[in-house]
Amino acid sequence: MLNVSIYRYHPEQDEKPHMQDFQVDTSGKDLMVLDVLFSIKEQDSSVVFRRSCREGVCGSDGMNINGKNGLACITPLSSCVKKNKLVLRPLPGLPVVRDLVVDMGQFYKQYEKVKPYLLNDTPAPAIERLQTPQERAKLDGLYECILCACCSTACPSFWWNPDKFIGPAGLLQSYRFLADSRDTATQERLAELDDPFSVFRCHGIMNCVNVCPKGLNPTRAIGHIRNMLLDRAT
Amino acid sequence: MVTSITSFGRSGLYDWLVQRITALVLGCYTVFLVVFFLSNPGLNFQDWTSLHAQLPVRIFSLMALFSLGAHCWIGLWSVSTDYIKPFGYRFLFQVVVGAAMFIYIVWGIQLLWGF
Amino acid sequence: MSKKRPVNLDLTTIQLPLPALTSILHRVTGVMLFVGLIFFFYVFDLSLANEAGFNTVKSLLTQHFGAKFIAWGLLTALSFHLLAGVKHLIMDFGYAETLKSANLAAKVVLSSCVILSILVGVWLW
Amino acid sequence: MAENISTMSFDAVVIGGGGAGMRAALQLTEAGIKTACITKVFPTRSHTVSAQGGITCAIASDDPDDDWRWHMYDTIKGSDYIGDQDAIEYMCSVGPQAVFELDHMGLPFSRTEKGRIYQRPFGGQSKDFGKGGQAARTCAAADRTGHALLHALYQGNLKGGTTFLNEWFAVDLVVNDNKAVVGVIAICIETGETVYVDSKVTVLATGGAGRIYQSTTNAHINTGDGIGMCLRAGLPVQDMEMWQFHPTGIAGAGTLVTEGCRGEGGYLINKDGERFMERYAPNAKDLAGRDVVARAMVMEILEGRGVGKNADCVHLKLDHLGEEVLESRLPGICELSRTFAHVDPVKEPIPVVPTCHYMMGGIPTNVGGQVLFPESESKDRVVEGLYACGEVACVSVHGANRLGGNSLLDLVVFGRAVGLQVEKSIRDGYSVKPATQNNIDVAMVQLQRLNNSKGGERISVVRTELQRIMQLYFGVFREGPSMRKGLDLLRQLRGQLQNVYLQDKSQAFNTDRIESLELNNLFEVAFATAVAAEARQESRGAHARNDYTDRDDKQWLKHSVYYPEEERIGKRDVNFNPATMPAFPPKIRTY
Repeated sequence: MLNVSIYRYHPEQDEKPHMQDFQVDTSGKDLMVLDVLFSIKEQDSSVVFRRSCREGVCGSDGMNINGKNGLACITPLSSCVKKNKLVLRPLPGLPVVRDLVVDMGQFYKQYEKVKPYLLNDTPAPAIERLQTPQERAKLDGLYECILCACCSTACPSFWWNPDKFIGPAGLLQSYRFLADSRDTATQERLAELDDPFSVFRCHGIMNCVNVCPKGLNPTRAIGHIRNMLLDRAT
Repeated sequence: MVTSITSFGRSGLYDWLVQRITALVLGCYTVFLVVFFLSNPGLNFQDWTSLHAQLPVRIFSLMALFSLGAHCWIGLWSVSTDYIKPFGYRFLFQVVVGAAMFIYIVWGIQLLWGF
Repeated sequence: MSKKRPVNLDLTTIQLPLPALTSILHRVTGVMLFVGLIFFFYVFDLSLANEAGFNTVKSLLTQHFGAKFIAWGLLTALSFHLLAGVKHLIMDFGYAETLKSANLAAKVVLSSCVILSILVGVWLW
Repeated sequence: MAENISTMSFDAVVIGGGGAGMRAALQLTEAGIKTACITKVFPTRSHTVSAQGGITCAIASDDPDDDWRWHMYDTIKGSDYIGDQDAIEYMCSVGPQAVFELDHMGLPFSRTEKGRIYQRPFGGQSKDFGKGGQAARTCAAADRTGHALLHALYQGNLKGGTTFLNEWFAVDLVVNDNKAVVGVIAICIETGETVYVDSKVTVLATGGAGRIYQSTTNAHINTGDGIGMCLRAGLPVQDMEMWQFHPTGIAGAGTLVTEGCRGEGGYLINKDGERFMERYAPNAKDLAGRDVVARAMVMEILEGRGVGKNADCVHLKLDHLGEEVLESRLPGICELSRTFAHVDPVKEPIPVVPTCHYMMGGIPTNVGGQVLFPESESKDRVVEGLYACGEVACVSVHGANRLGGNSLLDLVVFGRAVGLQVEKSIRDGYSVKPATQNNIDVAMVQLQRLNNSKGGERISVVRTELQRIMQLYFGVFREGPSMRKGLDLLRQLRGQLQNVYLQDKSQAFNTDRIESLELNNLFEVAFATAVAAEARQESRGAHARNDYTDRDDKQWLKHSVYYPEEERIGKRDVNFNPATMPAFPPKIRTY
């Protein structure tokens, strides 16, 4: 039996959040954390969490698993459980709606701030806009982001200034468009970023890289943005 | 774009660059002093004052002093905006830091040129 | 429903990687040094004022335990702040931006600082 | 009787925030129509995100002479001739425009040396109407095309300023006294508030329902909500027996492994290491239609040539492609197979098994996405105010079997087409009689029964049983007697379902309530599937019967239509009238 401790908070019933313990029979199998949550929901249907694709591509079930942010559906017990104990808490730093569900509003707002869409002021051709494989390769490691918020909610700078620091996820997407050869709004994008909060709160602690379930590297992307800002200003 | 009027240069890039350049100056100054102390084990008052009487050293010290002022301000400003959320306290903290840096700089100039 | 929602931010439950430790220590030592500036300036002022002042400083730093301890503490903080600063500069040039290398860099900073603080102690005592 | 609920008003409401829904919403918003997109998950969490291999379309990048008519021929042949030829013609000819729009929106397609969109071979693709050999027509963004497409569409909508009602669940359609659809009852999941979303037109883009099966590549959210809503409103659905089993789901986990693996040169082997598809499809081999490959795999397993501990799967061999190709063309597959099969495809083959993947059937619509009510075999009536696109709709471009890469094309082409049609209709002054309180009360019945439940069966128990029945009696191979048994079991299960117990009756983010409503939808889909499968006495496309092994064009070159009120199956003519060319007549289908 696996000991599982879950962060519980129900806005209609609880003044404050508390931890609740469950016992789950894993039959010795190396289940994913999400499977464990399903067993718990069978025991107590009031336990609430988000889930969708169950294969690590939709980004619904980001949560704090034994202290580390990750996707429940692709985190095997063998990689997180210590001393037969699993502690599940909501993503840090965002307001908790109920149990493991957080209000992602602030996170999405920062994503929207970077204008995460292609801007091109030239008339669209009758076919696609051409792009060499080398130009396209610059988007690798950027476009794969699934907006699970694991990175931003593992970032102390985002905890302290969620309304001002764009955070690793937003900045990764910002760079995804800065790096796209089809985008012509580079200067406008950079101008929007040159303040003391949006980009420069990154202190390179690498927790975003540490937790990203897709193995992406926002820290490096932020470095590239900084270099572009520097290049533009000097 | 997040606007802020209390930051050093009002531009993130500018603050960042100033922080790096001042760090470099302060780092060099520290190493310079450490090397001086290590190479003068039995240091006496004359050696010490004659070092600081040289114009290049005075200019170096002055650079370090100004760097210190900027470096501290940018660093502590960012600390204050991270951890101190109520506006009043944050502003107070920034005033104290600003005043302290002003005093240090005046004090430093006075002691460098005053002896 | 209008009441304030809780936030899960109990730092004791959240794992942070080694570079996070060096980053927070960089801040802590920065604040320490800011507070310690008064000692630096006092000592500087005293030592340059006249020969008596210089000797006071010298004897304080060779005999007075409290003064020595403060000096050791500040110099340790200074060495950490300096080393972590160098790491920052290296990262600014695009090195150590993978998790592995950043962890290694953090380890190097932490262990060099321990060595330096011992050396400072030896030098002072 | 019911308490008065609050109302929100729009000109158009799109239900579903996947590829089809967002494409439709984008078209409508850009046309200046006051539109809301209701989506039960944040849009980028929709199941389109899991599509891997690509979007099939004759953009003439790989082959400059490629022709959309060749694509049309392949699609009709793939559909086993019950795809509507006017719709397929529309999809294949408009496709390139729709794909280029995606590129302009920012979709990061992989590229060729010439800078054009990279295309890979997929199953069932040919040149020159089947005479010119294998074609490479599937436009890809590595093996994350669905992800790239969904995000590009969401980004396009952000740019366009679409109103999203994120994490809102649509419960039932509101139908006015003139039998026109005038909006939907929806729950804001976060607060639990129930709202009547009043709208001139309603677009269903709720996606598939793969969760009726135990083993599926589909996300947990694929519960056929749109089908459920239609059936409860008395509207019929079409070709529901046609469920695609994807040949390569990871054994045990069910996670999808793209057909692109075989497109890039991977192949299936049995326990003897034999490339068995050479026997079943001598020409196309591993790139035959999905129904053909899935059946071949099941035959191999049934005849004892399976691999694994229980010999219940076969192997997909990729290691000969080399690490470089795998990491650049199929990085997501490498990741998934390491996570879910504990196998590194660079070194070992992946254990795979046919897994429920796609619903070819759905709500019958015309090319403009208007929902149709088939009144007889040859006569349809347009259901006023209701549109459908994407997997939930049956236009029908997939007929009895969908070709790989055609689903993404379907959703952008018809999402767009719905937008255009709705725009035209509203510009032409389409107006409706507002809903009465009674109309709203009717749509609230389901929800109220659930909210008042005081004991009975648990949701998870009923759901598990439903999935077990469907897997066992309505899988890759089907047979009359066992399907009739399955139907009986489903009828019994219906009793339990009506008595299902909602334990948690609180408001905020009550996923238990949502799952109960989803279960009702799953059941509606499953039941329609079962009735339709039992009725179609032939084997065609994905519908393979042991007791009727041949295709029967005389009786069944028809769509099946399930009428919910009588629980009966009717037939509907297949369209053989493309606008610009002669029809493709049915031929024997071999690969």
